[in-house]
Amino acid sequence: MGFNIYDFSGMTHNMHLWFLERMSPTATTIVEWTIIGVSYMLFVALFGLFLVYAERKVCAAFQQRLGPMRVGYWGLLQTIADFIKLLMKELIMPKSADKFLYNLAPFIVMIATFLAMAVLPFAKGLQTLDFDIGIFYVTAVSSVGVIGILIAGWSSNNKYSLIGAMRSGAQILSYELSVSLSLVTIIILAGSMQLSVVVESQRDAWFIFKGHIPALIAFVIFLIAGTAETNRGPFDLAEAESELTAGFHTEYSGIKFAFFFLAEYINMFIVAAMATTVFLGGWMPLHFGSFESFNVVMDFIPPLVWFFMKVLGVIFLIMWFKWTFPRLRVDQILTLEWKYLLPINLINILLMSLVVLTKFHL
Amino acid sequence: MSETKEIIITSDKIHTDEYLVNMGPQHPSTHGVLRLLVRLEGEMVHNIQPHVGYIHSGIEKMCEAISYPQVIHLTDRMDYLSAHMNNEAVALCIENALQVEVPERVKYIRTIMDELSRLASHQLWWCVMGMDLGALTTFFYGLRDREHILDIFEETCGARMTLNYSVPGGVMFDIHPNFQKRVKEFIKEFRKKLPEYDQLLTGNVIFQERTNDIGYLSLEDAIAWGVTGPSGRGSGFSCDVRKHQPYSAYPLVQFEEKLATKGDTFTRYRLRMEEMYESLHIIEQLIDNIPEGDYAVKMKGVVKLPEGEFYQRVETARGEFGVYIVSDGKKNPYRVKFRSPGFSNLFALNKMAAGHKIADLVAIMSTLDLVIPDIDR
Amino acid sequence: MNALFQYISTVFKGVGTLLTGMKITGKYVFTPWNNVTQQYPENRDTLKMFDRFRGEVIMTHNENNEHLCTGCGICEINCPNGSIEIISKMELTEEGKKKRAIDQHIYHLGMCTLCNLCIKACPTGAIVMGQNFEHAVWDRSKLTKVLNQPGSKIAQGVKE
Amino acid sequence: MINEELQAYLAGKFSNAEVKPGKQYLEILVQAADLHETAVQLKGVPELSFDYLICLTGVDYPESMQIVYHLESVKHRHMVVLKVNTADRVDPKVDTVSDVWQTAKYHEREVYDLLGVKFNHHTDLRRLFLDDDYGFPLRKDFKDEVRIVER
Repeated sequence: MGFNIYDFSGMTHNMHLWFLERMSPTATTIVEWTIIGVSYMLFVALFGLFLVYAERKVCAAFQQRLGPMRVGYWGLLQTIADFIKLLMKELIMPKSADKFLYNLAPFIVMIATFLAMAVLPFAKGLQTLDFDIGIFYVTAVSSVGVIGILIAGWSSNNKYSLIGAMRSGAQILSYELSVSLSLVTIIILAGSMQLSVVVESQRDAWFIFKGHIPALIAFVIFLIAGTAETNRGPFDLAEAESELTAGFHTEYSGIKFAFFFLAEYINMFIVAAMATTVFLGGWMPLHFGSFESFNVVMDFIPPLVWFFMKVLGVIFLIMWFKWTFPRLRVDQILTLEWKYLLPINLINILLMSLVVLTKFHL
Repeated sequence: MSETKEIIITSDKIHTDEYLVNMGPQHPSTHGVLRLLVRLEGEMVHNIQPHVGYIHSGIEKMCEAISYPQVIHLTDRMDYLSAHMNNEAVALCIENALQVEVPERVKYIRTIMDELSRLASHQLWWCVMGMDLGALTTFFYGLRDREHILDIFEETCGARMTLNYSVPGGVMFDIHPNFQKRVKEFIKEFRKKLPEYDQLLTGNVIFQERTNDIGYLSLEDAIAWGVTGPSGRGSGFSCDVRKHQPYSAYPLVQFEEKLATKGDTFTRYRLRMEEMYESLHIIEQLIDNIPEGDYAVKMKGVVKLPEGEFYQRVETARGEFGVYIVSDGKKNPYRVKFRSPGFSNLFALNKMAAGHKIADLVAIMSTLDLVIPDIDR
Repeated sequence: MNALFQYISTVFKGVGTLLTGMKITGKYVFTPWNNVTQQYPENRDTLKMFDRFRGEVIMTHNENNEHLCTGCGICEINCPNGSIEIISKMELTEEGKKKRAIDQHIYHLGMCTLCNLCIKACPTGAIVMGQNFEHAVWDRSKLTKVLNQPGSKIAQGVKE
Repeated sequence: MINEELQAYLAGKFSNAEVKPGKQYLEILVQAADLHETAVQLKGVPELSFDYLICLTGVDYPESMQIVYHLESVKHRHMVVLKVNTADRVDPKVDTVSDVWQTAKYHEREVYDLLGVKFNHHTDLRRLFLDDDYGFPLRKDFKDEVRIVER
């Protein structure tokens, strides 16, 4: 099996052949599914833990603090300790909760997260599903999570939870529109919804540079709407700690709470990954037209590193939003969407179409 | 869920039943053990009924059993953020009753301490206000700067919050030799930090949207409900005791009573911010001119007030604080009543927040700057 | 047209204020050496409280195990919470006269509000405020302390 | 109006009341029956316009309960202390002034809670801080063996 950090397609192909040589095609498929499933689960668990740690450290840095320092070197094991604590915690259920839905909700949220992860291209050839309609698929499944949140809020029989869930429903349904429209802007430019094609067509320049101002505007809108869709500050109305104590997950404890918590962070990763893939060239290295020597140096950095560097950059930006801005009110959140983001988005699409029609882009 | 079950659809609008939510006694934005029984329709607040008394500690009853100098240390525990103003109110009341004239130095020290407490209190209010609106970083910036004031307190008074610094006839200790230097350093640094506060929160478009045009309190209502302090002055109620019945060194300094007429949440916020500048200005006038002299007059071992009733008003960070002492000539007070600003301010909340959303209720409540032990006593 | 212009300027102004806020937080996140956190148990050796810090009431003893307390009980009267109890005894002085002296100066730290009134009232300066602030104990009874050390006696020349 | 003028004016206005200068502020002692009318006049008459009720409290004297109102006029900046003695000490009753000054509503609830003074016509006279079966702690004859330690 040839291992190439610049192109994983050869490796995965060889692996497939290796399995086929030794077992029936059905068994091969099952084994491959298992490997993929386990690696996704591992990735979600580990990257989720890392993101929680990163959030706490970044937040501490914003607030001139040090953050967790006690468990492990510089608090590196803090989130693992937290996770163990959450695992061992008693699962409390309100007496009059709707038991089936109450238990179902965390899984729906988690499943939605996994579904969206399936199409993300981590590097060349390192992509589970490469649909023709990849972008469309992501926007479709990422809003499944809201069903989980609504169920959680309704079934826990708590007024705070219900208010939080309703807020979250209104918010995510609205912002879904902006996310899709800002992606449409780029689809016009790319001419395809297949994520691998979108990434490939940014080989010479990322779309954010290629598409001039319309792409930049679309990027900003995508960031705002994406933050809103992950229920993070300043759009964390569904949790709104100072108003609704904890919003939709008020009544959840232990591992069920951890599911919501983890899903929030992985959703943030998905938004950042989508922003990276669509606007920032995915795993493509940074290239500047004619600086050949610079481009060669950039090419030397593996795509996986590029991808995660960009993703973490975007995540840092999203964290920066959260730790700077006050929370919006529920009517203002809808005002922002319907009166500002949506019209700007529509005009932006028009602009982008003009750019593409006149072949003004690079 | 039973309260929300019934939905009546009429021809012109969907009407849902009201439901009750208990905000508190353990709720992040009530800052202590205050319970608000909120009547909601969806997100809209229809009625708020405050339930207090969860930490009623009977300070007024305790005061009847202890001597006058001992009363002062209990006032620390009421409004712990303006502890020095509370101490001073009792000390002034006793001095008035005994016709004791305190040295000039004491007046200066007390006034500087008052304003430092006010600054510390407003800093904490600012950071908590940001936190209530969801901007958690403000909380740490405010506390970071407040730490310097608390250090100054600790160096001179020996405690950070429960100062117990004013005693009848003066102050407990003379100021620390470093006091003036440290206060001046603090002012210099804080003058740089205050504009940052404005950039981070005041100017922020989300913050403006969240606070502008909500929680109106008219002048008439402010007076009728006895809403004092910056909350009352935001409605145009000129209620600064420092101006109207000056005490300590306030007659000697130049300062403005900040007044505004709009009476909404942002106005109250802005007034508190301006008051911080004003406090810095007052301290700057006094800090270099503290006269030499005694830090306390010699009082008798057992302080006995003449028979009668005495009332002293001071301006704390939250509004007008009053001490009403009834003396029967013995060494213990016959009756002590503390008029706390938070108590009156809290009950105007229904007037201000009814008809707004839950998020607004939180914002309005944090501009009232409630301290629960101050309400419950 | 005017409305459109206003709309655009609102958007730009709004984004401008948001960027100003991000500039402030950004300034601090990229200067981590200005952090204000103190790591408490680690910095125990360098942590010094202010001289006047009121941590607990202690009685000073000199090298001969002598203190200045006459057992007059003024601190007990001045304490608002009843956290001081004076148990005195009668001692024979060298001249053969009976004299009141301190047997046990009992101090209930759990009831003390650290208001400094006892120290202010003490006529001989026998008790002072200590700077220790780590008062946590496993058993409440450990908070009741006897301030005069066993076998200690009053220093020469201290009068009531 | 300065204090002497105000005293003369008040004495003329409220013939049934006893107006005298106290240690700090002017004091008016009214009959319990006249209280509400006096309150309305104090707030309503333009020369007085005592519109700001600073403090409302009660004192338990051996013969009667006394309710004390500290009033200030925002317009004229003069202060007066209004006092009223209840007829009965054990079961005291006074008219409410919460319709004159709204803030009195809760101050009266506090006085009712701690001293047991009942305010007639009060719309919502419930205990504010304490349990319903707790006594009235600020009364001088209040005893609580468990919570209060006598020294």
